[in-house]
Amino acid sequence: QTTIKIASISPLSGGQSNLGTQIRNGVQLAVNEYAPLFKKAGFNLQLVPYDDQADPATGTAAARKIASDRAILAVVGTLNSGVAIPASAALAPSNLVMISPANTANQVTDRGLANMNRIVARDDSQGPAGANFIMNNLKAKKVYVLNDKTAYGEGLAAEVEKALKAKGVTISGSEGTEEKSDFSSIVAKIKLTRPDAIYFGGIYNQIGVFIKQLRGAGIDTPVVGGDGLDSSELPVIVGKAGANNIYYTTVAAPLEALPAAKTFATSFQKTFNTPAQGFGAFGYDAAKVTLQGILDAARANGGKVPSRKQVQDTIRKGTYKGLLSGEVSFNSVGDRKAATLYVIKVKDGKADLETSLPVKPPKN
Amino acid sequence: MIKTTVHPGPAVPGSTSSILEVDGLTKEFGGLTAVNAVTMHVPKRSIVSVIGPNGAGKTTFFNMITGIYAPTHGSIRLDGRELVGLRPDQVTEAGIARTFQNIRLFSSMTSEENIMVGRNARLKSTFVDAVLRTRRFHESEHEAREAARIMLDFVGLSRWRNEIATNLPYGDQRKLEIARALATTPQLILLDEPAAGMNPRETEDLKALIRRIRDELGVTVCLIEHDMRLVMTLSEYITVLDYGTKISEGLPHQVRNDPAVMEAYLGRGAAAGEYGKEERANG
Amino acid sequence: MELSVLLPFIVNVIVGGLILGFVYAIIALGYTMVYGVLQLINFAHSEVFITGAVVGFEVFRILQDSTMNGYLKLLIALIAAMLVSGLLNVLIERLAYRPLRGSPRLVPLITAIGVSLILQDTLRFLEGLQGRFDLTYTLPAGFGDKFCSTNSTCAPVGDFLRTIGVDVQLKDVILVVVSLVSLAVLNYVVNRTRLGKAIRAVSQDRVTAGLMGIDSNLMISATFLIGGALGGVSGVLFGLKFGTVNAYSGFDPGIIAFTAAVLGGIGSIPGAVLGGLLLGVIQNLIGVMNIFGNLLGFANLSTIDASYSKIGPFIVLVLILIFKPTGLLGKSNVEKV
Amino acid sequence: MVNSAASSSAAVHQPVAPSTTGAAMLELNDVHSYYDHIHALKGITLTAYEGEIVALIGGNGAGKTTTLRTVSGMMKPRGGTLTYLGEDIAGKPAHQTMQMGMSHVPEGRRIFPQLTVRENLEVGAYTITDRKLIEERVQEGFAYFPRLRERENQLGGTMSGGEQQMLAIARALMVNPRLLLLDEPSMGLSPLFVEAIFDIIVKLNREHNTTVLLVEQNANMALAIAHRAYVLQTGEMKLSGKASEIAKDESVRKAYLGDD
Amino acid sequence: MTVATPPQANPTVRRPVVKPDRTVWLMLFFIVTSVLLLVSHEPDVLRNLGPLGSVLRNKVVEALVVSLFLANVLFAYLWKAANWAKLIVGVGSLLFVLPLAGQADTSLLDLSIQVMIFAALALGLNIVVGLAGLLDLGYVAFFAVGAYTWSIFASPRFGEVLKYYGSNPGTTGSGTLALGLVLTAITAGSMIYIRGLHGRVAPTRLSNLSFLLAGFGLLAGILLVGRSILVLASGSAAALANGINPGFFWLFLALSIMAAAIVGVLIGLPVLKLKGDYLAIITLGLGEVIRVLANNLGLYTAGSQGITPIESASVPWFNSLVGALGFGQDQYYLLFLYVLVLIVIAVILLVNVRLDKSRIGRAWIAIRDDEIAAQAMGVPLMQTKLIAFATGASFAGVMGMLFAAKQTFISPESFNLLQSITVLSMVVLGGMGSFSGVILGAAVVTLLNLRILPGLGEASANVPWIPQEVNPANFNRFIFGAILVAMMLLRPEGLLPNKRVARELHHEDDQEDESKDGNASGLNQGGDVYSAGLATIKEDDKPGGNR
Ligand SMILES: Nc1ncnc2c1ncn2[C@@H]1O[C@H](COP(=O)(O)OP(=O)(O)OP(=O)(O)O)[C@@H](O)[C@H]1O
Ligand SMILES: Nc1ncnc2c1ncn2[C@@H]1O[C@H](COP(=O)(O)OP(=O)(O)OP(=O)(O)O)[C@@H](O)[C@H]1O
Ligand SMILES: CC(C)C[C@H](N)C(=O)O
Ligand SMILES: [Mg+2]
Ligand SMILES: [Mg+2]
Repeated sequence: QTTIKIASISPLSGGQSNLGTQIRNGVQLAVNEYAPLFKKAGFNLQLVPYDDQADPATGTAAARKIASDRAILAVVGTLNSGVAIPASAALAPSNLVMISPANTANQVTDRGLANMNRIVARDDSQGPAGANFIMNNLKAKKVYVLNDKTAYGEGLAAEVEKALKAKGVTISGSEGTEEKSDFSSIVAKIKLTRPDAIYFGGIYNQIGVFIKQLRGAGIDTPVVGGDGLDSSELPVIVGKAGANNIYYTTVAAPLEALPAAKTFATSFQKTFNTPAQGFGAFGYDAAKVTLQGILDAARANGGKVPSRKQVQDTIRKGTYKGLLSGEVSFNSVGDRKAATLYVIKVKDGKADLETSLPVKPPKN
Repeated sequence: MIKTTVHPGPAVPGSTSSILEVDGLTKEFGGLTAVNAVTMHVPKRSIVSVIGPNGAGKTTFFNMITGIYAPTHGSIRLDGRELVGLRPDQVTEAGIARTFQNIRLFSSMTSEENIMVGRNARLKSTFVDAVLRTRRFHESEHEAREAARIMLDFVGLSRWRNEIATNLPYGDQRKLEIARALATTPQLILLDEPAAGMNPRETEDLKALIRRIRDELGVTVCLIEHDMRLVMTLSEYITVLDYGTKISEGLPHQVRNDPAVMEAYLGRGAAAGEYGKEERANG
Repeated sequence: MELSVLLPFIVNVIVGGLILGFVYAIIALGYTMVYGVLQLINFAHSEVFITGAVVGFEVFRILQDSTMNGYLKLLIALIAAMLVSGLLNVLIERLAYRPLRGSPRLVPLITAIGVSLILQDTLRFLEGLQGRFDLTYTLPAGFGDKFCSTNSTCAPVGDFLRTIGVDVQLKDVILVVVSLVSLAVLNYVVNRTRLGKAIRAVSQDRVTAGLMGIDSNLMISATFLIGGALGGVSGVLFGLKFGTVNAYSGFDPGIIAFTAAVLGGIGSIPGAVLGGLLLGVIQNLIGVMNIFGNLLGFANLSTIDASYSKIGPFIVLVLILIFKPTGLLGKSNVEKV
Repeated sequence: MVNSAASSSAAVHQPVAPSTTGAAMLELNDVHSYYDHIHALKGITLTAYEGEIVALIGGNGAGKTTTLRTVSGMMKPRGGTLTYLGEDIAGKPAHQTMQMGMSHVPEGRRIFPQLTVRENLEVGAYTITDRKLIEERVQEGFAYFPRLRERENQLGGTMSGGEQQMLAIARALMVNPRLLLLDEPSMGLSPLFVEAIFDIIVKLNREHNTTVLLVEQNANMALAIAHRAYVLQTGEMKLSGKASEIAKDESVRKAYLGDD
Repeated sequence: MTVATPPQANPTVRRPVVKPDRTVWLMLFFIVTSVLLLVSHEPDVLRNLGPLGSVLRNKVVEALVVSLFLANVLFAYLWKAANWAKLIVGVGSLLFVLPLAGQADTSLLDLSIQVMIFAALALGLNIVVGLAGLLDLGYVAFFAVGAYTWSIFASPRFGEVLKYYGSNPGTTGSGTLALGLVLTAITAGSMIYIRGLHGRVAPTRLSNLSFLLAGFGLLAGILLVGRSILVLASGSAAALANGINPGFFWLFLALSIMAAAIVGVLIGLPVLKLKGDYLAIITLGLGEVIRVLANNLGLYTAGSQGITPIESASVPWFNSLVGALGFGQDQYYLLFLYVLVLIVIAVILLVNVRLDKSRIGRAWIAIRDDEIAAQAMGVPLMQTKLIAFATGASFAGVMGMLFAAKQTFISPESFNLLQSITVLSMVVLGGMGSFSGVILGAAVVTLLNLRILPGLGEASANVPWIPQEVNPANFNRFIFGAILVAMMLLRPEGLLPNKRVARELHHEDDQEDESKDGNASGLNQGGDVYSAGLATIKEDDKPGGNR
């Protein structure tokens, strides 16, 4: 029995470890699920998780290390686009495929690397989707745009702002903040400028605190965000009372909507003793794509261990169905060909599907 | 501020050129005037003393001369050059070196290294020289080491050369401080209570050392001391401060017999002769 | 823009800054106390105070369904947090700092960083075991409400604040009151009592304090206990105010709070408070600089947005320290030359 | 070696000869102390009886300061026995020995620089809880050194060298010690105050029966007021005896008193 | 009655410790670890080794092998051995075995570069903290400056910048250039003149003011010149779409050093007057300021998006050489950087050693021990501190540039406070003030973070009885923190302590446990490794002279 390994790169310690652990756990779940299949094919399947601490340099070092372990055939990662970009570059020379469960920044695939793929939407489709929703559904004329000053949040917010401006919507404010606790000055500014809607590119644990303080100051303006808000923790942080009028775009349908997701959520909870969140589901999906790709490549290789190049090419070409987020196939640069963006509405602390719209990457 | 100049003019009769001329020097700390319009001229190659009761402002006076405190008023000239406004290191470069009332040696350095730092200001080598190890660098290093050797010899501490400075016995630390100060090749050296913590026998040695500093090195010496035996036998001229003001100055016997000084400083029986020695032991 | 809109805006920004400032102030005191006695930047303090926040969270969670008076719950949370944080701080000192007495000061500084990292992961692990990561305070009913907004029996103060449009919530008032009380108590202890004088003596010269009959280890432990207890208080207040904490959320406010302590003059209690308040207000003012830029038509000012509020404190610190090298109220070290 | 414990002929300043028949207050027997690897005390044996002034003299680095530090518990001896009031105090930390009625004026004064003059004195009275008594003692200190009263609220660190010395002495007297350890109390003091200090020592000794262990470079004066004296040299006890006899000793005069 | 002769204290005799000759051991160790390293990175060989192979494959074992191999260099330095042996081991391991192993496992090259980058940072910070006693918690700022200096020019960013200036020329033109040049010349000239004047006569308020004014003028002049050059060059924006010619790499090696040194001086000027922890917190803040600026000046730095791809120099003969040696094309640039970094760190080490034993090195230690005494001995405080700051900064600057070239991507996240703290921990862990110590500290911490901890996580990931929640991979911070604490408790003086600091450690203001071990080490006051956080002199008694 030959051992085949896949690796995950995500922040397992440090401030973003909550999300990073979700990814790792999602991948682990998929690996557990696929291990029997691999066994049948004559392989011993293992996961090696790496911690990038959300730091590009650490991530790159991990990637180089992964590249040197020839038993590793594919990588699932990362959480942060800022890490994905250099890490995928470090993996590229050894044709080691990387499937991202979370990175939405345009640059991730815009560089045209053969090994970099993602199952999430790009910011330049997520941004306009958010913008369209703000204009068409919320009918906002004046929007306040915020971001968290990370590669992801700022990139997404910039896309939203671009799309809004193009349609003649007034941007009453646009700024970034790394603050995680005190938003009183921003809330005051919002109170002063009275926008019709607020867009915040960032992650739920920051935005949640912001919304809580916003609602506490008596402002009920709708808040819109991207996939960073896709977490069951969001309403908990905001608090039942204020968890209204929040919308976000995401590529995964709400877990409750899918029967498969229900099973996933229960087994996730059972295995790891924490509830599954959006990124857990993405990690799971990305790993499934990866593992299915490896199996396919092995089959094509006559049941022998495929080369990394074979895995890389197979995955780029393949089509994967029945995932939590629907069907996955990649275009020439590794963007998901057709994804559905769901707009989720949080009302009274409950996330419900508001609308859904199909999105396509710029290239095909 | 009223300038009360008590005895202006050349200090020691006969000597004309002063190396240090302090005029109307004043220092205020908040409401306290620690030094009050003090004027003092130090003749070249002399040994002079500043004495006075505790808290009279002697150390503060030294601190102003060496640039550690900025004077509130007054001027300080070394060989005609104004020093007020210069940083301490510039004052040292100009030619004044000092020791401290509370010994301040570099605690992680050996005796030799301490002295080499003292030599620093006179060395010519630069950063670039050090990196490139030019000839100038080697010359400088040699000069510094040589200076350390000579100075250690001069004060008689050669055996402590490689010992950490702060491990030396107290009295030797004082001597090391003097050696370090001398390594800057000063024109004038200020000694703040050099004999403190020394027994009479060691004080005698110190006295000889101070004389040699003047005679062999040609350095003018100005010292603060409470040991009257030392002061009276060593100094050629004495300035007395009390509450920041100069209350007397002159030759040792003049000062010793000045009633103001006796009242403020020396206390009863001081005028009788040598201070403090026999009167008690023989009792 | 009309004054009637602008005025409450400015007032809110400043009031928000002041409230934030009280949080900083009381965190800063934890740093200042320890700094004063060991000349150590206790990097672990940010975790000590987050531990307080965690304890507070757990108390509120356990008492969630009890019908107990909300203020009583708060009191229990405060006391529990003070105890746990205080003892934790003492423990840290015993295990990680005391064996290093006499080492160069950077050595305990590095252990402090090490302890800080250890505590971060430990807290995360402990909460992770229960499936939690971000801890969200569920406050007793009424705590988070706007200052007498629903109740018709409003205090005149509440009416007044409401008419001028100031967003002060009950919890903000509680925060300020608790901070003030802790500050007063601390100030009294340090400056007026025998214990305080002994602590100050130990902080200046441990050997000589021993010669006065003072057990310096005991005093250092006492200092860590007090500092930790203050950390506990600040943790609960932090959770109360911002609602959510996690194992890592102490780091940033910790740094700002230490900056506040430095700004006020390390070792000075009123200084820490002044520094905290000042930094809180400045942070908020810088956060709204772009609004003023827009209003006044200064394009350059408009680019200074909220992302700069994080570094505002440091720039202010540089400016102030250039003119007052020992902080606003710091006593200079008077070393006799 | 002269090792007479009895003291019959008194120096000028000591009208009453202390009883040496009583128990020794402080006893050092073959005490060894080290700084790291520096062997600073090489077997010191010394006794102080209640009500005695004992002078320790010796050159620079002889180990006088080290002896006092060892007694007060600032450092722990590595060998020998150390008894105070019949109790073994070797290795007891300073704060405990101080609570047993000792007081130590350390070398280098060691004023608390950031405490005011008054606070320095109050901290000196840490072991006393009676506020009235503390205030009394503070006033007593002010009476000894009027300069301190003038500067009651000045920070200790800004005082002049001599002023700090006065403060250090006044601080040590706050507890009215049974055993007073004085390390060069006259250092940095002007002649007037040197006399004052010696007067105070004698007065304490006479009126409060305070035992004094006195280290002085000003050996003439120290020997003049002491009952007995020990001569230290490079960590060893070279000589001991009645102060007046030591003062007359030729070799001592030559080595320490500066007679040529 | 024995007569006392004047005491003759003897300096403590230091018996020279006779080290056994370990040439044989060294060579043996070298051969064994080299073989282990090479074997453990050859999967084909491993497969044939059976159980031994699987042991070697274990990630923890692998990390240990790498560490042991790197220890070669350490032993070559520490042990007494024949010089030829030391040379063989040093050169052999760094120039032959390691690259050879890197051929099979590129991550080894990456790791070694990272180790050396951190070693250089640690050496730089060591000057600032260890020698001059200035606690700098924002050291990574200089690293960032070096990184960005190269990245902006050697990436598509440069084209963007030019494009921007091309479309927003404002009133800038060649006239502006002339004006800027004249302003620069005049102000620089007057600054030099005033400085010269200050050497001779005491500075007055007026002269200080004019110096400051000239300084601002100079800044404005430089800005004008820079701006006009950018505008004038904007025509070639398209041609420079991928950044400048990589041939400029060598020029920028010097420029990054200068840029970092200048920033060091600029940051140092206002803050170096402060003492101890005041300085610490301000440098911490200024480090953050630089990071936030990088995050906000999107035009130049691409903000949070980061700059990519960043060019690296390409040296054809080197490439063909290593190509001939069998290295893969993708390994060329890493190998090139490896050799370059090796050379740079050798130079840095040399500079360090030379400075330490020089006038300036003594001045640094003197101000660390006692600022006032140092000043009274003629050491100019500000200047000496600024040199320390600038020297330390320049090391970080050059390594920042090489880091950027290695990563091909940089973003502000890489320059956060934690990095500064990590470098500081390397310095303290290794032994403040000791060059070999801080290099060892850097190696240990980097190996820990990049090899050993991940290795632990990996090795335990598939061990059935270790649940995922307690997988060491989740506890990187915890373990790192615990190791920091443990090492500090066990060896507070550092792994390879500087003799000077070790000596001092025993004369610290340690007022504590000496009563326990019979050792009054704490009785000397002062001499802390960095100056106390308290100003020495009351503000209203500023030292004479103006700085
Ligand atoms: N920084 C300061 N702030 C306030 N007062 C000060 C300061 N420095 C010195 N003084 C006061 O100024 C006076 C003069 O002090 P100075 O140290 O010059 O005295 P001195 O003559 O050297 O005395 P001594 O012989 O005791 O050393 C003293 O009363 C002292 O308390
Ligand atoms: N803190 C210390 N560290 C290391 N060695 C010390 C220390 N203090 C004193 N010594 C050494 O111990 C020996 C005894 O010193 P001690 O200070 O007891 O002498 P002393 O008799 O008080 O001298 P002095 O008259 O100079 O005060 C000397 O050799 C001295 O160098
Ligand atoms: C939501 C984030 C955690 C991840 C984000 N989509 C990124 O690309 O970085
Ligand atoms: Mg004085
Ligand atoms: Mg002594």
